[in-house]
Amino acid sequence: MLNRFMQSRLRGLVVLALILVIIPAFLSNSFQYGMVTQIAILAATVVGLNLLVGFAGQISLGHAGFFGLGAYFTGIATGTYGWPSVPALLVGAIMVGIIAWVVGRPILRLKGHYLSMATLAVGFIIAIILNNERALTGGPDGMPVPAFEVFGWELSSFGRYSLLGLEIEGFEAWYIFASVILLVAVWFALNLIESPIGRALRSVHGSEVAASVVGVNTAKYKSLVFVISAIYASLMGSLYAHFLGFITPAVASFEFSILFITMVVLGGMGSTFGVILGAAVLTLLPQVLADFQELETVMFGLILMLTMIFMPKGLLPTLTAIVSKRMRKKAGGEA
Amino acid sequence: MTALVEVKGLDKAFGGVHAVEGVSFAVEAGQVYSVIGPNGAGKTTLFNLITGLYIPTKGEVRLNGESTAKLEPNQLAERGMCRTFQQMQICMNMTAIENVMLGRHLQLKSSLFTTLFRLPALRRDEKTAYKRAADLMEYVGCGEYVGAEASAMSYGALKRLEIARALAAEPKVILLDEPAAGLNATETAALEDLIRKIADQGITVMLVEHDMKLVMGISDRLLVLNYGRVLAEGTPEEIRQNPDVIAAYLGG
Amino acid sequence: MFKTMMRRAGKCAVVATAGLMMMSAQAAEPIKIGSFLSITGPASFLGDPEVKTLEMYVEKINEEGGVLGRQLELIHYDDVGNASSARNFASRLIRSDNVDIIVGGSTTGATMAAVPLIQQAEIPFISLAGAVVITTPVKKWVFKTPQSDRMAAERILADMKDRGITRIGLISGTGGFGSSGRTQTLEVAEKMGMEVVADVTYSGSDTDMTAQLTNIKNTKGVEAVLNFGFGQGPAIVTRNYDQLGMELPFYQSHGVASDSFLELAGSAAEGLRLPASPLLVPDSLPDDDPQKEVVQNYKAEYEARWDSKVSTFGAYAYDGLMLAVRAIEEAGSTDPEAVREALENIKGYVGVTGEFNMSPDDHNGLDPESFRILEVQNGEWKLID
Amino acid sequence: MLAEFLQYLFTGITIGATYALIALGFTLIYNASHVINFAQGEFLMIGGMATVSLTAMGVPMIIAIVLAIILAGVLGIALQRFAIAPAKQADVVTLIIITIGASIFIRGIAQVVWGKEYHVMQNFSSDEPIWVFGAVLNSQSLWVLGVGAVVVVALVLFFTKTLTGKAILATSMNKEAARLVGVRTQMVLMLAFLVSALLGSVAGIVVAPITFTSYDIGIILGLKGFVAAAIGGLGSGVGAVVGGLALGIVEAMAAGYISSDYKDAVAFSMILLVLFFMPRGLFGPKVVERV
Repeated sequence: MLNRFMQSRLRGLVVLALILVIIPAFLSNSFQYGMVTQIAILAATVVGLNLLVGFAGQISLGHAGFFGLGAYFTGIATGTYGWPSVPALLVGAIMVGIIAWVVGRPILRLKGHYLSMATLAVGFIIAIILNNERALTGGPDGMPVPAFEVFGWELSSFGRYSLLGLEIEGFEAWYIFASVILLVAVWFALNLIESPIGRALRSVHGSEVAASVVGVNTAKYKSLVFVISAIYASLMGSLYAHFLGFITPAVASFEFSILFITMVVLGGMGSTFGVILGAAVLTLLPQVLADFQELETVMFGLILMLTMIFMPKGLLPTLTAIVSKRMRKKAGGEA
Repeated sequence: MTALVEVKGLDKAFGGVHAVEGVSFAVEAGQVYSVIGPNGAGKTTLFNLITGLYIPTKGEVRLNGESTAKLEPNQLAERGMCRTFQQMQICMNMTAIENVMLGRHLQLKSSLFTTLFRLPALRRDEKTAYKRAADLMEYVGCGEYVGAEASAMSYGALKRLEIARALAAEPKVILLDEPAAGLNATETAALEDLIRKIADQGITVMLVEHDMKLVMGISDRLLVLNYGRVLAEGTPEEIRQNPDVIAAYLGG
Repeated sequence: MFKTMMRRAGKCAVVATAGLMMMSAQAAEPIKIGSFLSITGPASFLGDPEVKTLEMYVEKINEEGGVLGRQLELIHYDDVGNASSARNFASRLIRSDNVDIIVGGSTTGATMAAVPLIQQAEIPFISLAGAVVITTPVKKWVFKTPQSDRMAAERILADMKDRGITRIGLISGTGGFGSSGRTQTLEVAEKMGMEVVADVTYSGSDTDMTAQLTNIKNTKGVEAVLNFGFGQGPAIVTRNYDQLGMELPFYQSHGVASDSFLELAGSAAEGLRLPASPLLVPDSLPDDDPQKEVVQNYKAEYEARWDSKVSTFGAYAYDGLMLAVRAIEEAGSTDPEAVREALENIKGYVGVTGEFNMSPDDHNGLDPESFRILEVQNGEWKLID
Repeated sequence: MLAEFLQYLFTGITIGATYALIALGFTLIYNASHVINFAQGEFLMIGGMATVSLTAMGVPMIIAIVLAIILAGVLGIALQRFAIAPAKQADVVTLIIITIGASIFIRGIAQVVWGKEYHVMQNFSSDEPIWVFGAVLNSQSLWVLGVGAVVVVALVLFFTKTLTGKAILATSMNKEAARLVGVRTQMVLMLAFLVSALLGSVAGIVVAPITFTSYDIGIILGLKGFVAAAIGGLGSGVGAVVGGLALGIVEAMAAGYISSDYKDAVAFSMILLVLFFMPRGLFGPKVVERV
């Protein structure tokens, strides 16, 4: 039984890897590569956020704050102070982790909408600081971020590289890089969920009292998952900054926080692969709706509303439920 | 020898209303100790105080001689106290067996690093925990749900699952809050056997229960609460003959 | 059904272009002009007139036979004022739509986010955003039509100096425009030996700036107040200024240079000054002013077509489009390098915003004098200088 | 000194009264359905925009206002009927996302119908400001405060004196019990959305002469309303009013005395501080968790 469970766990990861391998067959230019690369980065972010929201049941309406801090730390460290990318990324993540821990301790005592409110406030404060500290962040007009580099080797969307004897374009290299990052992010998340720590996290969502009476230090685990998801956000924010090459305080904005939480809820709370779908849908939707011109906003709102009304559990869980129901019916019919 | 659980002058007021007032008693290790009383007598409040979910207004609880005043519920669990709830607390977002494995939380020490990379040590521990949880589910009598989601289980089975979860924590003392509520006669009989089995293992059992037959049958000692105060305390025999209890139960 | 209708409405502009193409029976490929603008969102008052201007003049040029005998095709996207979207749409224009030139970027953030991509792709780009960083230092492929905020600051402070004012109270928006304008004002003030004695800000969504203005009011020695910002904020500032009974000379930036500002601010705007393109006062221009005709025509055409007031921002798009057309005509092809060369060497193009004289060191091509100082008198703009 | 302080206070109270009205809308819906309605700000926008566009079409101001309020009310009922009711089984966060979707949708429609420009609405009475101890008060501020007070009194009467009001209260306390005693809870929910929409639109109309109005004014004001409701304690009417006023005053004081750059940050820090000491806001119901 356990073995079968483990297999199904890894099966998802394999399917995701296959999809990531197949996707380039449908891409014809660097714009499309750019879009899927961003989807991968944002998906990895919400995989982290989902640990907090979907599994531990703690709502954050301020997660873009951590994403933005990561992005700006990288931008400032590599751009202004000439740090190499990897140390910047890691130091940024550690700093954000510490900040998340410090603010997380008091606010995670709050429940439900009050927690939403507090996270929203934290996100807002971060965004306001990034917007106002012009000397450091370039203010509302944003700042450029150098290309990602490791040991003097630069990963730029515009470069050309040879990988295992194959000539590849920079945007393809970024896609591969982001895909690997996403797979690692998912693998970590899956490992975390199916573990004693993961059970403790989920029990905080399921029943906080039950968790505490069997010895789970719920406060500690809430802090832990808050910090982990903030670190996910920070790391991905750093990569996002490197990939885009230019960031504005919008990456830390309330709108972006809402976008993240919407990705989680739309894709399916508590479904690691669901939230990836959510990230993909919400990143592509504006591109698809661009043809509707001024009706774009109306369409976006309508789609969001209708999806959530008719699929309250999110896209992937609802779809899998339908498919498995069909399959059961079929199997039943044959038997 | 000090008592395993010792309650001294416990008092809990909610906005001026005393739910529990001046309650003192002691539970020796290995006993089956029951708390009875009419609805609203403060039984569940008493359990919530003992397990650290409520902070007492006055008085204290000692576990193995140590004051629990500053301890959180999870720290009490570390010291061997575990419980079930009148209004069941099952994690419906998990499978049945994961709920029981959750009870193994304190026995499973794994670092974040081991977890993220799912190192062999963790896999080994998980396998053992899984087996132990499956055994426990068998033990409490809901073995058929090992592969099921918690949300797919019947009410009676969930009550047993909660006991299995508490047992998984390997407690010294287990507090059961109305385990028989909502069960039919056969299920209650099975529950009685289960409680006996648990007690026979040397685990101290504290019980809040309405089913007098059950309580009188298995308890070593009883505490009777009425309007938050102790009405009587003693062996089943003593309680049965206590005039105050008779008055409260029959005359009330 | 509903969906198809939506799509139809959305594609309207494209279909119109296609129809015109067929009528003129052009066999040649159209020249693709790409644009990403903040059509909705907080900067929509920039993107909205800009897209309207682009649409109507692309149509007009096509009716008149197009450019180099080819029709123009406008492909535009709405970046909602978000820099990341701007970058993505710029990428889409370059890589998917294969446009020949880009005229767009309503805000500085959107422009700057797209710049690395554009520089790399080597596509001529005419930005419609104001900040001085866009063309200073000069970037090979990047041009812009609005005067920089630095010029605005210089023009305003010079006018103050003429009136003998040296100590100013500054109130600016925290958005990109106000924030950059604030920095420029502080720098220019120092250079001109003036002093900013009060320096307060408000955020774009604020609904009352009385507190900030009270702060300025109570600062000793303030001789004039300057508000750098755009959107509805400056209109609220103007009204609050009036309510507080502040009598000091009051300046706004070119960020509010439109008739709709007068509508919002009402009588409170009386007496305030700002630098603007002559678009707001076409008829007060002397007849020998070369801009007079261009400005009058643009205003008349825009207002007839859209039934709404012209704004300075639409004019940026007008000049951007016309510069692009002129460069393509001079280059004789849409070869990017040739068009870029031609753009860089445009001299004496008289636009709505001013007279453009591009050079390899100046990808804006305007001088501060292209800003006229206007004053609100009796609810109307009056040309002062 | 005093003049300065009074000036900040007036500013704060005026905007705070608006926040309070929006917060009351949040509270009403929250009480009846435990939904945080992120589309609350759109009612405000509808109120202002509809009034402005109707007056522009030549409809007399007073009729325009009534029509605008009716429009918002219809929208409130539609929101409950078509977006909230069908999703009653959904998770809290899901409901939040639904209301966010609804707000984007409404805003999108408003943008298509009314355009993107800001619009002015005339002051209800004179444009002449009023001077009090050297501080100036916009005459419209008195309208905001007055209407706010009338609305609060009306709400209090509604909930304590009318059967419908009592039914809403009963439903908020215990839905099942209310149903048992014959309250049509579905009806009550619709009513809560209706009243909340009316409140929002009234706020949008009285404040429009001060703030101007446009299709997207609801975003930030709605958010501030939510913040105010949370400070006061979700579900508490007194809390909503106090929270709104407190938020407005803190913003104005921070802008005046501390830093206009960081005035919003100061306000948000205040929220964190309040929640740190009072996890259920200033007047939130003290709930003992039942286990």
